[in-house]
Amino acid sequence: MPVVWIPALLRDLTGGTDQVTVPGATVRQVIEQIEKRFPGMQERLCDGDRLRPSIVVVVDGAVSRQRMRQVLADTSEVHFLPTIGGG
Amino acid sequence: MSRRVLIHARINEEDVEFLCEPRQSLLEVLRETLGLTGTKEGCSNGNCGACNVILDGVLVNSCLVLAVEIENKSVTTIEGIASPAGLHPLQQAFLAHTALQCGVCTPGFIVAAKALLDHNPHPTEPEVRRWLSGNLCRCTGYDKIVRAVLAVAGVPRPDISESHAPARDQGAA
Amino acid sequence: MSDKEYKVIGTRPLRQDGTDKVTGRALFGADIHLTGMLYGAVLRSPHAHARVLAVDTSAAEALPGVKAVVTAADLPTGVGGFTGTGEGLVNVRYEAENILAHTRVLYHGHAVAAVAATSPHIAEEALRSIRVSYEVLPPVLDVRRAMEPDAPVLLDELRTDEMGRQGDRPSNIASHIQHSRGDIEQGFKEATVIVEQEFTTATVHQGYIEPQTATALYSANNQVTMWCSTQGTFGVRDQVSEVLQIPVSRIRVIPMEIGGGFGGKNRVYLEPLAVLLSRKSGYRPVKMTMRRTEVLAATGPASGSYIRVKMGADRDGRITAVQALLAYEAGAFPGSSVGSGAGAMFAPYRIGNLLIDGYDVVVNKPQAAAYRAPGGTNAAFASETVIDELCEKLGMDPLAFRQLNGVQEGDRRPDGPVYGRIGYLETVAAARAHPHYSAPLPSPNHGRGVASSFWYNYGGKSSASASVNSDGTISLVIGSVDLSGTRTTIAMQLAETLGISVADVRSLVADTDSVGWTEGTYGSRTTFATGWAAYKLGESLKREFTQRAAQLWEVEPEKVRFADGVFSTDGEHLTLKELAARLDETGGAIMATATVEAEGYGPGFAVHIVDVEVDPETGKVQILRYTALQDVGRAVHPDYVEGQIQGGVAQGVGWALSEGYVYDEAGHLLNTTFLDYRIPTCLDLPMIETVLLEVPDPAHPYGVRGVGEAPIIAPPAAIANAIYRSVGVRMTTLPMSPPRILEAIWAQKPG
Amino acid sequence: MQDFEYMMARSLDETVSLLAQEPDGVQLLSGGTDLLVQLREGRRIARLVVDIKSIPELNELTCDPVAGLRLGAAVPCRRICQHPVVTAMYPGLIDAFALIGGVQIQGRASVGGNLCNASPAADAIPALIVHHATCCVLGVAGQREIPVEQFCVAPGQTALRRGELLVSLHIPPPGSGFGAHYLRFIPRNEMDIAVTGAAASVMLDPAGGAILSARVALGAVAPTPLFVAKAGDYLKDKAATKEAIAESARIARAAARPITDMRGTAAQRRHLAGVLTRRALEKAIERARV
Repeated sequence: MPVVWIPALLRDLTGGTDQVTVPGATVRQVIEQIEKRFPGMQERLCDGDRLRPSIVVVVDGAVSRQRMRQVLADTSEVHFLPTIGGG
Repeated sequence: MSRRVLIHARINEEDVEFLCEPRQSLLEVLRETLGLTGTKEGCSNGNCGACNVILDGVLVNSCLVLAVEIENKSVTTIEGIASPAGLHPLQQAFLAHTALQCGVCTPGFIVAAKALLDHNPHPTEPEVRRWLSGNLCRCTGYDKIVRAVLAVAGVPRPDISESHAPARDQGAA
Repeated sequence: MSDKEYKVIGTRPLRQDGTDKVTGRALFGADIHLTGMLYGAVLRSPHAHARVLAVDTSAAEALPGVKAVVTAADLPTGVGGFTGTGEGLVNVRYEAENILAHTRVLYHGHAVAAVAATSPHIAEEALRSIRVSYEVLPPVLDVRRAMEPDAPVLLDELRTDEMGRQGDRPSNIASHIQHSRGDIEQGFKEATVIVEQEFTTATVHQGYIEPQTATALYSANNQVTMWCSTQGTFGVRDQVSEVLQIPVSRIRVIPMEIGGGFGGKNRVYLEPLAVLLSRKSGYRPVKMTMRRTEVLAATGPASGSYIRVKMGADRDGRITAVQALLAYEAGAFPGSSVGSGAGAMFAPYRIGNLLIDGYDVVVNKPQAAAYRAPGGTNAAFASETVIDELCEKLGMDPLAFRQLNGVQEGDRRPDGPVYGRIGYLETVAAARAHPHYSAPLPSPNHGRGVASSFWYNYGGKSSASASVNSDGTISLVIGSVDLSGTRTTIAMQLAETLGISVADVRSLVADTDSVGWTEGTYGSRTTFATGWAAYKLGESLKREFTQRAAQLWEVEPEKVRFADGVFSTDGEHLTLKELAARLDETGGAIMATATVEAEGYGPGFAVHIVDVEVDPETGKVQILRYTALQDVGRAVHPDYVEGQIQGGVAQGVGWALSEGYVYDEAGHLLNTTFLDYRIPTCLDLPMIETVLLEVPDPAHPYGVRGVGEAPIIAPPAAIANAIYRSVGVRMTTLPMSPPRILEAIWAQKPG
Repeated sequence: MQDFEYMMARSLDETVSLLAQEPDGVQLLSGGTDLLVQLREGRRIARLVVDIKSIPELNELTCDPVAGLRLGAAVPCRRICQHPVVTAMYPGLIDAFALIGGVQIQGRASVGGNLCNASPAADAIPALIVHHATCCVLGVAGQREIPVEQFCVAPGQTALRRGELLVSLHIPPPGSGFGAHYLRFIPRNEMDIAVTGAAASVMLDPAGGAILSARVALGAVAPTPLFVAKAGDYLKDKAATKEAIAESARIARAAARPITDMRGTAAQRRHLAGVLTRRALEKAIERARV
């Protein structure tokens, strides 16, 4: 099952837990699963059914362009990070 | 608005006549009236050298010359550097040494370098740096520009590791 | 380190746009001249912070030669949402407010109105006749002051965002981000040496030599055409579309040559104004070009910052814990580079226990924009200086420390993700072995410093198309504007794929109607991503050629082989050129299109070594020798890679020693010329030696990595470390100007 | 750019009578490297710009060991710096003239303009002061001479009366035993205004090598270029020792009345006044000895 790293500022919702292993074939499914376990998480990460514009999702080391629709492998590692620009 | 003035000048070896307002800079007239847009505007303050032209043999910032001042004078712009036979050696060297990136400062550098070589055909690296210090480039760090000019001056491409110390401004503390 | 052998990649062909650029023929943004063209100019706020009570433009409108005047009232209301640029996302409402102040001006130079007239001089006179009444408010310029609860508030509606949680009261802190791992308290307990230091860095500017310029024609049939100097034509189209509420289908952006960008030419400033003025003036083309003063006062500076770093290591020199706080100026509206700064800080090191807090803070300065490795230089100045002090206390060689703690494949970045194949340790080893590192220093006033760079790099969306000419040459159409020779590096990748000479590939940078959507030239992405698109074009052209050869030879396509630009089957062979000449016998022209969303980009690492001489009597620093070693993946065109590194180093040197915005108490920007905003001249720099280490990115067909951004990151820290070894003072403020160095020397030995 | 008329003046009389009729709103143009920037920024207002660089007297450049140097007000720096006799006789002046901008500025900027612009940081003025230069000015009332140290009265203001213009500068011959040097401090190595400048000249006794007389002048540490008579007088009849030079430098430092602005701090400028004076004196003495 994918491993999701909980952003530091969301660990207030997980009682300090910084990683969770949840089932899910896409980022969206994973977020729904975390929401079940830690209510409020979805609202913090998402704006409606989309990831907040200020957040990027990094899957297995690469910033995902599919965002919520990003397909996950069973071994995937998921990070939610602030948006980063380049010059 | 002040009366426009009719000016006669020689630009890039051709006789040119144009009307201008006294307040118009040579830079503005070259670019907006005469269509010689190779001369670039970087600061209009004499601080960047992008607008360099050669006026009666003297390197100047065309932003600090009034167009009315060139009556009966001769001006060489970047468009006048190459000959019908082909590119000027400096232009070839800038290409061969990739001495440009965005290219907007390049005309100024080539015109300035030509003025240098016209009066000192074999400058040293410190002389080249001193002479070009009125031209700003933000892309290259100047390294390849200086090498290109030295190459045309017949100075062998300095081995980088033997060429650290930059030229000092003689008067600087 | 490079295994594969290439025919084109790694060579140094002349750039395709070179001749036009050395003869003055290349047309840059401001070089356009259209029939009936008007000249636009912008009225800017004399105050750093004020309410706009009234704007009276009647006198300006009455002036002979003035054809149009616009204010915020001419902008569509109720715009919102976000649009992308190289700086991540742009908040459209704030961008509109930045383009023309609505009810509040938030920095000295904030646009308030714009005019179009028959000459630039008349336009300038018209500005002087516009009457604006302001209610002046107290400004806040210091990032730490702006964070205090009782600081003047810039944006009443702004609430601090903490990963989706909104603050409950107005604040200048737009957002708080955090990276946390392990247990820093435990980590600091395990440390035998701890260094803690505070740093401040000045607001700086990208300093491109070509001022912002834009020309627009709003036609009577409601079609908009723009001629722009921009890093991204599609970015301009999208931003103008959002801000002016004009469908993208009615906007065509034509790229002119661009005179430098470095991140500062992704946002639009003049473009929407030129469109509004063109429409209002009766559909006449309007050209707008900023004066240098406007460029410095009103276009994207890079965030000034306050940074605090605490770092601990055990007696062997292993890092046990790091803690950092980064507060970055966003300028007038949210969106500083603190996110990338906080993520890049410490990225070259393996760290088990860390806590990094970042704050995005609005202040009364121009809205911060991206600048080459946005946020990375500020952060590295702090972290790489602290590491140097740590090494000193440990009595450890700074490069040995980096070899011990440096990251490699499988290690984690501070912000969490795991590294793939990277070349940091190779770079450190090369630096340690470089003759520069062991060369003697002739004088006690000479000092040598080192520092490391990390940058993420980027891939993203690129499109391209190619058509085959009957002489076997290829016309390549791309959407990536060329700031440094990318027409050539992209053509080289197509030529490599097809096994032909790069001289047979001609690149054209096309307008937004002539090529597929392509992200801007930013994030060190163009040679990587658009080059990848060129590779895909080559592959599909090869397939098509194979079909045609099969037809000619009346064999199955599977029987046709391709190698080194020659198609062959039993007993038959044709070069690509020969085959191209016979296209009309086999079904006519060949074209290919490709679009990529390039992922798998790898980060770049660099180590810089610098020797300085400090005059202890004047505090002046002279750079004597500079060597930059960088993992560049595969150097497609080594000259360009060297040039990117040399240019980045020069910008880093300016940031380190002489550049920085100077404001007075009232928030007026004082140094708005190249005379007083001091970028390095060629007398301020030595030759800059580059060492290119090729650790190919396995994900890219040609192993390409971005190279443009990493080089600006290390210089301020490397120079600070060299200054310390020269005169014994630790500089913690940028720029490290002569008066600051003098004061540090005086403080160190009183009298 | 503000609107103005332009005319090319052919003679001094023409210019003087023009200035006499309506001095207000008339700006004299020579090299234009300061004037055009100031007009563009609205720091000076012009109704009429009078181009004086073609007036013969303003282009005079004569130099010989007996009469010394006569320098027309419109002579561009570059012409002076390339003049073999001037460079040989007055290296201390060339130090300064060669620093007035980069090559592109040198070709246009005149020493007269540098003087009339009356910037506290002007490079030429301290050097001219230690060379005993006098200004020859002309007005309807006729001609008069002003010692260069009295020419600047405030930032941007000169001792020129309404309707007067600077015609030329006269610098006496150096004579044997004379040496001078000007240097400045700038953050970069070019393209900067002096944060502080210092000029020094000495006349050494050809026999013993004692200092017969000395002059010290500073730039950018007061509202005008500063002639520090005391610093030079202190050295009179003293041997050119480290200590004597250090004391003279201390006097110069004490005389500085600098301000803090975007180009430098008061503390930095005061400190530099001492350092640069010492360095200027050392070089001047070195030159005097050869």
